[in-house]
Amino acid sequence: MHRTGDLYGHFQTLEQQKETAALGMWIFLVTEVLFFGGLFLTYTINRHTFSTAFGIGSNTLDIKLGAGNTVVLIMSSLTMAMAVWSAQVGKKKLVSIFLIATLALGTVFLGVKAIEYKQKFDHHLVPGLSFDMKYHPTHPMPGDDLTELALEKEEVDKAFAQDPDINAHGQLYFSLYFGMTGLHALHMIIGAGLLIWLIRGSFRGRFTPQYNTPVEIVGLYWHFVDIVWIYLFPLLYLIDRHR
Amino acid sequence: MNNTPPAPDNELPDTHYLNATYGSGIRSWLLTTDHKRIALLYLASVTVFFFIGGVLATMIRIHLLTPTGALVTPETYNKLFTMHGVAMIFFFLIPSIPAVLGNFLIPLMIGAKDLAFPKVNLLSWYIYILGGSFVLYSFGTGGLDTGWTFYTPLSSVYSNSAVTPAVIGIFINGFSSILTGLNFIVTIHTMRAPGMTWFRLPLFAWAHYATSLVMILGTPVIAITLLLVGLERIFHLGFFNPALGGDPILFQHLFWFYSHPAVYIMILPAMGVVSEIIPTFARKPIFGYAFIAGSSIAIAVIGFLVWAHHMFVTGESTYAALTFSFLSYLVAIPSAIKVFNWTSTLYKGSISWDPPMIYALGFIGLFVIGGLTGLFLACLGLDIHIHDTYFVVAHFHYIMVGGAVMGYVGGLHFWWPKITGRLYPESLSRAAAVVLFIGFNLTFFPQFILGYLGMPRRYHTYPPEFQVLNVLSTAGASILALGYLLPMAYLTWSMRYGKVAGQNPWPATGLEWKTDSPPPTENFHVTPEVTWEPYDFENRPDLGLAAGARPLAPAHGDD
Amino acid sequence: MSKHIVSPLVYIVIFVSLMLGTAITIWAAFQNFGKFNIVIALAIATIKATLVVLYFMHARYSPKRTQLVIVCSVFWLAIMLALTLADYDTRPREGRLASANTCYHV
Amino acid sequence: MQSQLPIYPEQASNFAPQVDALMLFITAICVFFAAAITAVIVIFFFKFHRKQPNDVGIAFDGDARLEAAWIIVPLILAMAMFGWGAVVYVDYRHTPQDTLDVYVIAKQWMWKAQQPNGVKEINELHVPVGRNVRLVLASEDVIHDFFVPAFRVKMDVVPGHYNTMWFRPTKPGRYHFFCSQYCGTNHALMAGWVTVMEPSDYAAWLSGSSGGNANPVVAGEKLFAEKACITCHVPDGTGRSPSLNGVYGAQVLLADGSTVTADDAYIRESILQPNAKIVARYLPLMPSFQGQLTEEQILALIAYIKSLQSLPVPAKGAGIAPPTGNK
Repeated sequence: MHRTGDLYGHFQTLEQQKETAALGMWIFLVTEVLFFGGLFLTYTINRHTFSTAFGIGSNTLDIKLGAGNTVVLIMSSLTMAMAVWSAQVGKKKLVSIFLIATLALGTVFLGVKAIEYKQKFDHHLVPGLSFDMKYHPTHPMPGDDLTELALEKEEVDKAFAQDPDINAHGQLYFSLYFGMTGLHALHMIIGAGLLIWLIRGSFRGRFTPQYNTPVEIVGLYWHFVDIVWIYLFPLLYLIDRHR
Repeated sequence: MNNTPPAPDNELPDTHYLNATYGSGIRSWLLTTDHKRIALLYLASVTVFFFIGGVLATMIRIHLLTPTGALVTPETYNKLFTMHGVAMIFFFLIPSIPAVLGNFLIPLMIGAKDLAFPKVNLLSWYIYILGGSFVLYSFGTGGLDTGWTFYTPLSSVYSNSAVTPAVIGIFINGFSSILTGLNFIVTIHTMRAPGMTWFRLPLFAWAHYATSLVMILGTPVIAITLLLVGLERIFHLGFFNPALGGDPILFQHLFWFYSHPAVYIMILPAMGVVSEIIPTFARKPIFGYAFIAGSSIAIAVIGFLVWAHHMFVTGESTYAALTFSFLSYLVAIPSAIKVFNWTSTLYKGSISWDPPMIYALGFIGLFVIGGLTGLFLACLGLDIHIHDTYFVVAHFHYIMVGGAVMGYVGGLHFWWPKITGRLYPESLSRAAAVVLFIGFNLTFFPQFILGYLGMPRRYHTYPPEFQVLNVLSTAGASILALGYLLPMAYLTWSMRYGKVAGQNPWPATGLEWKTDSPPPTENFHVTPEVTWEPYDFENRPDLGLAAGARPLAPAHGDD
Repeated sequence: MSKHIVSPLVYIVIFVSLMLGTAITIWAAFQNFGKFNIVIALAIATIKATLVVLYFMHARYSPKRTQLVIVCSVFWLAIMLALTLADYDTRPREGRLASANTCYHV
Repeated sequence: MQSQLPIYPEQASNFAPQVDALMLFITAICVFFAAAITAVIVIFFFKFHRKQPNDVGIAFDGDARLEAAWIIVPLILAMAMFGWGAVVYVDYRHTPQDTLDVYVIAKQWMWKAQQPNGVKEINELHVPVGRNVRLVLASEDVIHDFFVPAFRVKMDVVPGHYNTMWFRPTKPGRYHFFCSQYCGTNHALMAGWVTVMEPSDYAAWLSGSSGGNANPVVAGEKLFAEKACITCHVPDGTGRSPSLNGVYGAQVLLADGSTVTADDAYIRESILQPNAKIVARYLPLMPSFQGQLTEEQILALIAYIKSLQSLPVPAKGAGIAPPTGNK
């Protein structure tokens, strides 16, 4: 395609090009909604059936890390929105700063996620052959809260007495946990890649009040990823905290 | 109006999208962002899959000649019909009209230089190729024997065939479909030429808009569902495996949420093709433009509300079954609207017997049977008996092959002069259309009776009382095969030896006919401006027809 | 797309509301509201998501077309969830081996 | 090969005439429309054939009344089809009370049927003519489907679910049944014969072939003792768990205040997931028997519990809802 300045050859005006790009991103997000929707439906049906196993699984997640990550991600949405604003009002330096902040917060989120995954590995809670919900309560790790662990053991033992397949059903919870958060994290990683591309552009002063479409549509994507997390957090971490 | 002088009648324009120099040789095809070249890339690749699917179908029909099935083992037979279904549905029917004709024509029809996202368009072809490679890898290494429906837990636990690469391939291919749909919707919204209002859009574009809605809203669900099946196989998870607490019925809900609307991905574009051909060869405005356009959207929307009619005998709740049956009947209405409007358009037309018209009328005949037999299957009391029998097989082949493929081949005939700049042998192609129609009916009509008699589908062997009808069906299939091979042969021949077509050989009213054949890379030498209503032959002196047989009447009271 | 530029002040207000919503969600999760726990959690999440869409994503200031796109996505998601759950919820007896009415909390 | 070419299968159940009438009704409407449209197209095709190469057709406006007509008329016909179909369907789903229950278990690639008295058959099913027969369908592996064309009945056999179907054979004879949900390699071989017999023949057949087959009620009673069910489920209602006398088919009051009918699926669930539904005033003490019982053993237990149906219900210690309660 020929390109004149910021305008690609098959468009008539910059305005048309901008509208097109934004509409394209919105429609892409619609497909994302349905994509995650299939997972949410699977989650709903299974949680409905196996609420005990899902409750126990949920309680093994670290609520502090989850809540902290929620705050981090919402903050990154704020900085992303501010980056768009900076581009719109022509503060080129601020654009770079806010984009870098967004990237940093996104990286923190992924780092925390990695720590949580590592924990699940150590606790034998990753679906697979070594999956065992009874493992962690009987094998305390350094730094574990032992009263909390005793409570978990009691809960697991009780559930196991009633449902010998609790490991299979708990595995369903963790399959969905890893599936949903993993897919979300994949979206974050793609988003981080897009941010790096934007940051390079912003260093070159590419984004102006006239031309800031890339910042805006990557912003849309980033906010969407935030929304997914807004649902994932209560659905995965807060199923049964009021025991 | 087009400002360039038309090329002389007996030669192609000097430069067009096929010979334009942007790069050299194969690179100029593999790295092209020109929607017309991408359409041809798709044409070549879907033809490969059509050929694979066709060979498999032939083997199935030969095998079923005798009750005991002499040709292949049960395992092989199961692989044959599974691979036939996967190749035909996911890699031929779904991309066929949208990705080939839609890709080529939508920018031309709305007066744009290209689709909104040309690079995304190329990307979607590469995704298709990648997905297709996975599926071919699966075919080549152990095959696939789950049925194209991938019902769990058969697919996720019990099947020993190469299910994992196949579901990954279909998962990947889903994104090709999504990106194509996205591109079309955005293009139709933002790239229309001056004067091209929504109600001046060709019905082909309306149909593709509706198709794209289904693509972007349904495809993500099948993608995630098959991804879960793949994960289930690889990591032994239990989403849909009852032994591990999962629910196979949930899989069916998710699967049909896409796969029922997917039928509309196949048939809506074919309806769009027919809506173009009928007015062109009856030389008059289409009857009830707004109703045809609206019914496309209605089909796309209501089509999403009917999926569980595939599950009437799974133990679905009675209330859900009643709801889904009721909604299934509603989706019949927009299809009826289209058929009645097409038929009315013929009234007092000036009907030519050009090949595309034969295909289009054949489409109506087959689609009517396919659509009406849908009423049998939507009927709760009747579906219990005919569900999963050859009645269903016949029904969906009438829709998908009689409808979608007939539309696709008809569309190819209609726009072939635009795509290649050349005409094909007329009488031969007219004969091919008739052969196709007869062969098709012979192949699939007996299967309705087989189904009502109780022959279940996917049987490698059957009780002897079903043999007569199976033999008839196989005999028809050999005629049908001829009906497909003929066009393949003469269309290929015409690319080099066909008569030069000129800008507008039929003539037709659409914008795509107001540029060179084949069109230049940028589609139009000057951005066109639309000042006429769709399918209006009377106020178009540029078409060189006998104008104004009677005082001009507004073509559409409703726009 | 929109010529409208949202002021940073609005962003800050939204951010604070989102933080507040998160806090309420966590608080509510530790209270026993019976079957309303999930309802409350989803209601707050939906409010938060709506705020993000309307302000961070500028949907409030976007053309009607964009708003229609958003409504469509929610509508289709609702179709998928509602019609599937309608089947599950109206089965006379859910044939599955377990059911939602566990007495786990008794 | 048959000498003549039939177009519908034999009518051998109560549903067959209903379904065939429905088929005829819809076929008549569809043939009418298909023929009419085809005829009109063919007539127009020849009548309005282009005379001169540059002729133009005569344009005319769309007609809202015409459009309305061909929306409303098909809609009415479609609703008639829907309504009639729904009536037949409700009949399919509404199992009568007085059924002869046969358990059918599907596995790759065979059918096992078990008569009420324990006679087992493989890929065969014997039923008496004129009796309402209910099949309880269970699968051991993948989804199968039990289909008898002559009866016009079909139901999926889904692992993890119990599906039931019913019919009343009306004509003695031997009829094909098929597996009609694709289930793997030998799907097409998973077929057999239903034999419909005169009631006296059926009775003779049952007694003649019962040798060697354990009666499921007896087997269930034995299991009930072996698995120590009886230590809690004391018949006189003094145990830690409710008495099971008369529970089958009755309304059970649950801890959450709701009631549930004690049918096969409920009993199955109570064995495998005891705490899914706790009977009012009882504690969730029962261990799960998931993985410890085969499908056949579960069916035997259900048969045994069913045999307790007629025994006196103790005044205290049963889970049955009071008869005054909401049904």
